[in-house]
Amino acid sequence: MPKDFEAKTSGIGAPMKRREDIRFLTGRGVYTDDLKIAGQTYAVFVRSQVAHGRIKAINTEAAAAMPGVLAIFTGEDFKDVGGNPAGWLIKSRNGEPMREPKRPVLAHGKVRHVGDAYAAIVAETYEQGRAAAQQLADDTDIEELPAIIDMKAAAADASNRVHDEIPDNLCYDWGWIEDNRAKVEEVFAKAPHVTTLELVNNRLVPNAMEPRASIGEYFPGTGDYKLTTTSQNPHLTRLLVAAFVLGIPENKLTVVAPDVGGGFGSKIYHYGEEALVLAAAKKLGRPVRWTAERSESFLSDAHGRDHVTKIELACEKDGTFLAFRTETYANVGAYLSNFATVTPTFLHGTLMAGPYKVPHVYVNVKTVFTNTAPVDAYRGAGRPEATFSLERVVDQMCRELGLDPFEVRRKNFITPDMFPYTTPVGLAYDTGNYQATLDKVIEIADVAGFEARRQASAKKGKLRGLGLSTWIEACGIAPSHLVGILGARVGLYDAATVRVNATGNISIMVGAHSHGQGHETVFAQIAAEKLGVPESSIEIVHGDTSKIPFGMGSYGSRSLAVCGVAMTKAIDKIVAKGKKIAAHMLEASEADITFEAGKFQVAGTDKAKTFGEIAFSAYVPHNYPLETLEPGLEETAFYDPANFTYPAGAYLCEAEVDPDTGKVTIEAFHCADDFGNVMNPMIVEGQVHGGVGQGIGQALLESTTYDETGQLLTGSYMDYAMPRASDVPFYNVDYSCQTPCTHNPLGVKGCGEAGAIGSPPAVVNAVIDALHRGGITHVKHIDMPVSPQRVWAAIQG
Amino acid sequence: MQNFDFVKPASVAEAVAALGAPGAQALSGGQTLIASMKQNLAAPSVLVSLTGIAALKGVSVAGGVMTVGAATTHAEVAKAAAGVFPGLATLAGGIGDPAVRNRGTIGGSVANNDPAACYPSAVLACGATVVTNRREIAADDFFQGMFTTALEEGEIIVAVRFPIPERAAYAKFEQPASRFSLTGVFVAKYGAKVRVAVTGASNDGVFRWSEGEAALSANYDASAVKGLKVSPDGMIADLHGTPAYRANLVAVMTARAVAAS
Amino acid sequence: MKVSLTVNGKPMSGEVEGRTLLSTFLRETLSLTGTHIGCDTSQCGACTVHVDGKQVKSCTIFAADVAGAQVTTIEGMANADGTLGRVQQAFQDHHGLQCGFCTPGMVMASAALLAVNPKPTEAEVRHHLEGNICRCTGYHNIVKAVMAASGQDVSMAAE
Amino acid sequence: MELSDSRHIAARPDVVWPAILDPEVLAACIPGCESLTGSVEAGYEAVVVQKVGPVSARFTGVVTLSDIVAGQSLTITGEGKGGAAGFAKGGAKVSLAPDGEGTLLTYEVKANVGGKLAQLGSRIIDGFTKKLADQFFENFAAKVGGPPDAKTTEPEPEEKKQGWLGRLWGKKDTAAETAEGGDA
Repeated sequence: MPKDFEAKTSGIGAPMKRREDIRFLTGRGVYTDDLKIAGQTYAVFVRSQVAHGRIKAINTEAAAAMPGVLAIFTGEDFKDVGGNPAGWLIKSRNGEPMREPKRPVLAHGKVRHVGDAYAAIVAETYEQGRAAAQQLADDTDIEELPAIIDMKAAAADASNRVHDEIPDNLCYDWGWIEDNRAKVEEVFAKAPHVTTLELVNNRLVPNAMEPRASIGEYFPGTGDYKLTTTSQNPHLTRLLVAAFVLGIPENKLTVVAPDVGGGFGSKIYHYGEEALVLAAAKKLGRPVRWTAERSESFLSDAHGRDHVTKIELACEKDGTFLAFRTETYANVGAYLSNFATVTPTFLHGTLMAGPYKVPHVYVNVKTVFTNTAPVDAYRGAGRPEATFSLERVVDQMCRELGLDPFEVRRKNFITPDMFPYTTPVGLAYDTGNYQATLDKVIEIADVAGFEARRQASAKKGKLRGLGLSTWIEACGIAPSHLVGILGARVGLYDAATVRVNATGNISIMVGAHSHGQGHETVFAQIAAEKLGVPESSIEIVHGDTSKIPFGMGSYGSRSLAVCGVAMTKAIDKIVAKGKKIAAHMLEASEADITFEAGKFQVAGTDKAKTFGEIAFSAYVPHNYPLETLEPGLEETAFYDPANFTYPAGAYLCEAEVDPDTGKVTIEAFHCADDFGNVMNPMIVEGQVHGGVGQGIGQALLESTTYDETGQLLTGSYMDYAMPRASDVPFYNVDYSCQTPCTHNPLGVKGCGEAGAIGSPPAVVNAVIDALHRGGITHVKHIDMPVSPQRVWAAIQG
Repeated sequence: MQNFDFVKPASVAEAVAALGAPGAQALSGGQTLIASMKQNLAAPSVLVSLTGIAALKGVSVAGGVMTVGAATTHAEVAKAAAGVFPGLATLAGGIGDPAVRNRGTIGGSVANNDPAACYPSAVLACGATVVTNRREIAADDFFQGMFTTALEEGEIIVAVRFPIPERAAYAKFEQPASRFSLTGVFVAKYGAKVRVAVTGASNDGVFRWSEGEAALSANYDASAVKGLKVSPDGMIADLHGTPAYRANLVAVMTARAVAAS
Repeated sequence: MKVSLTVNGKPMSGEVEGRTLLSTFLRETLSLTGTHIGCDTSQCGACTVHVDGKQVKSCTIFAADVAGAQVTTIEGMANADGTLGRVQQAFQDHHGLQCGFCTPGMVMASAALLAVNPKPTEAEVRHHLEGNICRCTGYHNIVKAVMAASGQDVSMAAE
Repeated sequence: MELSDSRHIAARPDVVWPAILDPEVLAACIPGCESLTGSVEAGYEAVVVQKVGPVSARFTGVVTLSDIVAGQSLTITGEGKGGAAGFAKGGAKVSLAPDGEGTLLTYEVKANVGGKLAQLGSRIIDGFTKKLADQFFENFAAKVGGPPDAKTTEPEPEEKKQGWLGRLWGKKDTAAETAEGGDA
């Protein structure tokens, strides 16, 4: 951590320890499954064992008669309610809207992936529910249909359909920007050099360590419902379950997301289990709870990535980029999860210029339905896929032309004098300094000493390589007017309420949700500095729709850049009102009141009121301008940013390959990031560590494998390789290159996804580099995960 | 999980009696069995815990032989063997993770004979003797293929007796998810004779690599197996390794075990 | 059947079935919900507790099988005055947790390591945490916290 | 998973062929078969118990014979639901040809599993399938051709057979003898 950060002990920029840690470290966190509610019952879902099948009959009789069984639900019970909607309408190149099949609470008519829930049992105990669920499964007749697994085959086969009404299994065929297609073709036709790579961006299972869980309650006296659930955004869940699925009036439903054990995207979405526990609670008049087993999570959480891409780079012989062109098949799984359609399109295609001043880009994405679990945004969401394609093809081009990968990137960077810079894929980067992060990573990684380290490795029979990735992302999603134009069906602002209590302590209700990010600490740091009060007098409240204003939750590295700014706007309103009160109390003009370090002061005098005095006066308005000002001190602000934010950086991976076994060891990993202003460096570092850890997991370990019949072969930690402590090194993280965001007052950009975006190509580039430096020059590419057997097989040729 | 009667006998005789009940199943650490029961993939009606039987616990060394009680945990073996039989200590200390090593036992592992388990390789490479409540079984006769052993119904492993080798080591290439051995090799040298046992690689479970044994008996050096090719026939094919990959690892891990011994 | 144990220094007992796992007994019967369940194949380690001083996965052990044992859970790791214990404090100081879900298991596993190996190397710490999965931290700060708790200099992992 | 193999049977094809159509022979040869009822024409209903290490599952399902070319070839297909374990499906294309005084039986096996067997057991499924197929045809060869000739491995007498196959092979279904657990 840079020295100037270490020195600060409070307020913005201080590496403050997290206040939430105390409860987590003492076992007093309260996650959904920790709650016990009087009269609670247990829901157990009956899930399809086949990938694709027609439900012929569900005989509930025997299961219903089993001990403890209270109710059985099937798809039939929900056929008249709404489906779980897609949050983003994408149009195909031909102008047609995407195909949008209904996603029911419980599968009806057909099951479409292994794990697709077609019935649910509610029972007095979990074990009774489980026994009855097995009975019901045995008593269900499902005619198995051929599974549709391979994306390209699915799109080419009109006879076999995931959804009977969608003939070619295509959700859409999207071109970005379609008008540029012809021009890009022309550039490619004339280009002095073209490099082509075919890549797989491997499907990942998010694996937040807390499995999903939901508790539904119904209060017949008032007609109110309560859903306690593992959500990253309780308001969005409320909107979806109330307005779209069950038709509950929004004001009769409270959604609470208590302590949530990680999300990484997978807990953004509304899932059928949430609707089921609510509907069941009403029917039974008793609380209904469900907690996923990990095996269920593997089958039913929204997965991530899963792209097959052909990328081409047209360039001059000196490495100057002329154009990028990609053709991608993106797997959406069996149903459209809430943000499944935007992830492979606008979160991916608009980043296909990277940090480069490439004049022409064309992106084509065909999104395909298959008989697999739904796929949606997972940490980075679209941007890791874009970065991987770009950074791999750039490295390959350098190899083909014998150019230096550092210099080629430097040559093609957008330079600081070019901002604001509009890319050929429609984004307007506000600021950045890509050269600076590249220089920084070269410095901190001791690139100069690499050759000596490589030789030391060679003496041990190991091949050492260096892999670079320079990345950019669009964060802080985002301006509602823009996303609206692009097809979003929601706004993407956020909100905060600052409630100053009479005694001066403060509750701040925020729309963002913390499931590991440390909002309770960081938001309090910012508010404390802005208000000149100690952090300890501020409480951050999140995750409960009955308490917080309508916020859009946490994902897309948006908490600080959107909700944090909403909070500062609300604080600004508090200060403005405080000045009015102070002016009255101090008998001065409002314009003469200054506010600094928690004091309202008449400029140029020693006349002042403390923040506490003003707060007290607002609630005990004995000496108060009641004729012009309302009592109380509570303000809400909604903030809708003008643009995305654009964090960027340069990552260097140093990897060692054991040629005898193919095992790759990450010897060092260096990150130089530009996140703009940093609010709590300790937390920023932690976010980067976590992202890089997940990126290394994707690059080396994690494979989600369905067999040709649609069975998930990596359905537990026995076969899905999660990164463990011994798989990763200490990371070297630097964020001293700062170009503050120009359009938000905190100057922040977001850091939650960076690590997962920048790291996979750095790792793969390092492996390929190691092989080539070791004389194994026939290996052009190895698909992720770059597992020992794949590396070994590639070496064998 | 289906319910069952839980019994925890204090003697081998009581355990054998308890195991006579219909649907009875022995539990010796349970780090595999309990996971299977949680998935409803195993549903014994009586579970007989062997970890309360004092006679099955502990490690002793006499006359160049290390005797390990069947209910001795991996962690205890790792500790007890550290000075006298470091190859076995390394193996025991590398099974699963610390929590597994505190519960899992040698008897449970050997009786289960998972084709990717570590222990069977040491038992076979050392030509150890599996001592049961009825008889003594030579390692070469004990392992009979994937999850299959010479144990009869009602027969309980009491101890495993290892003749301590002059030199020995275990080299494991871990399956990246489960951390079982993708291929693990135990090499044991007794005078001029070298035995090499391989786990994790074959569909038939642990096996002796006779070609490697011959080469190492002639020249006990990692280089002796360097050029040897292993046939991929009968090797396990799964997501983490093709038969050819595993065949390659047999030679590589053998060389590493020799180098480490 | 009735099972009696000492949990965090206090005698506790409750009715269990044969199939009652130690984790279920702790969470449901004793309401000690700090012990978490993160998987069903005995690999994630979120449920790690100490039984007679040794770390075990409480989801892979029957309550009846440890009758009479001394059990320590995350709720028993704070100092007598309620302040964070040494390992807990190091996790807070070095940001060794984010969502907090794997944290109880991490703390219990780390404490078990330090009990037998007071000055572990980085490699030893990483090897010891083999059975504890964290999805948030990339392990950097966890390893750093464990080494710091052992009183070692962790400046090499400062950045 | 797919595999193919062949084995010599010490009986002529005209002896082997009726045996393969005989449900009693089939029931005796399918490892772990507890019952098999029905006919060639209507298909058979079968109950089969399988045990792999600590895992055991009872499959109920159907066995059908199809593509019958009398005296030459047929396809045996089995499909069973195994409760919590999931399901298993498999088929074997079997053909017979004269081989000296006996018969050369060639088979091509295809098998799939679903549910927890696939989700949790992928590492051993291929090997296990191969073992089951080998065992079936070994049993068949022994049953029809009598004691095997030198080309096949000596099967142990039933009484001495142990482990999963021993138990499956018509012995009482108890799992009492192994001390489970231990290795990760």
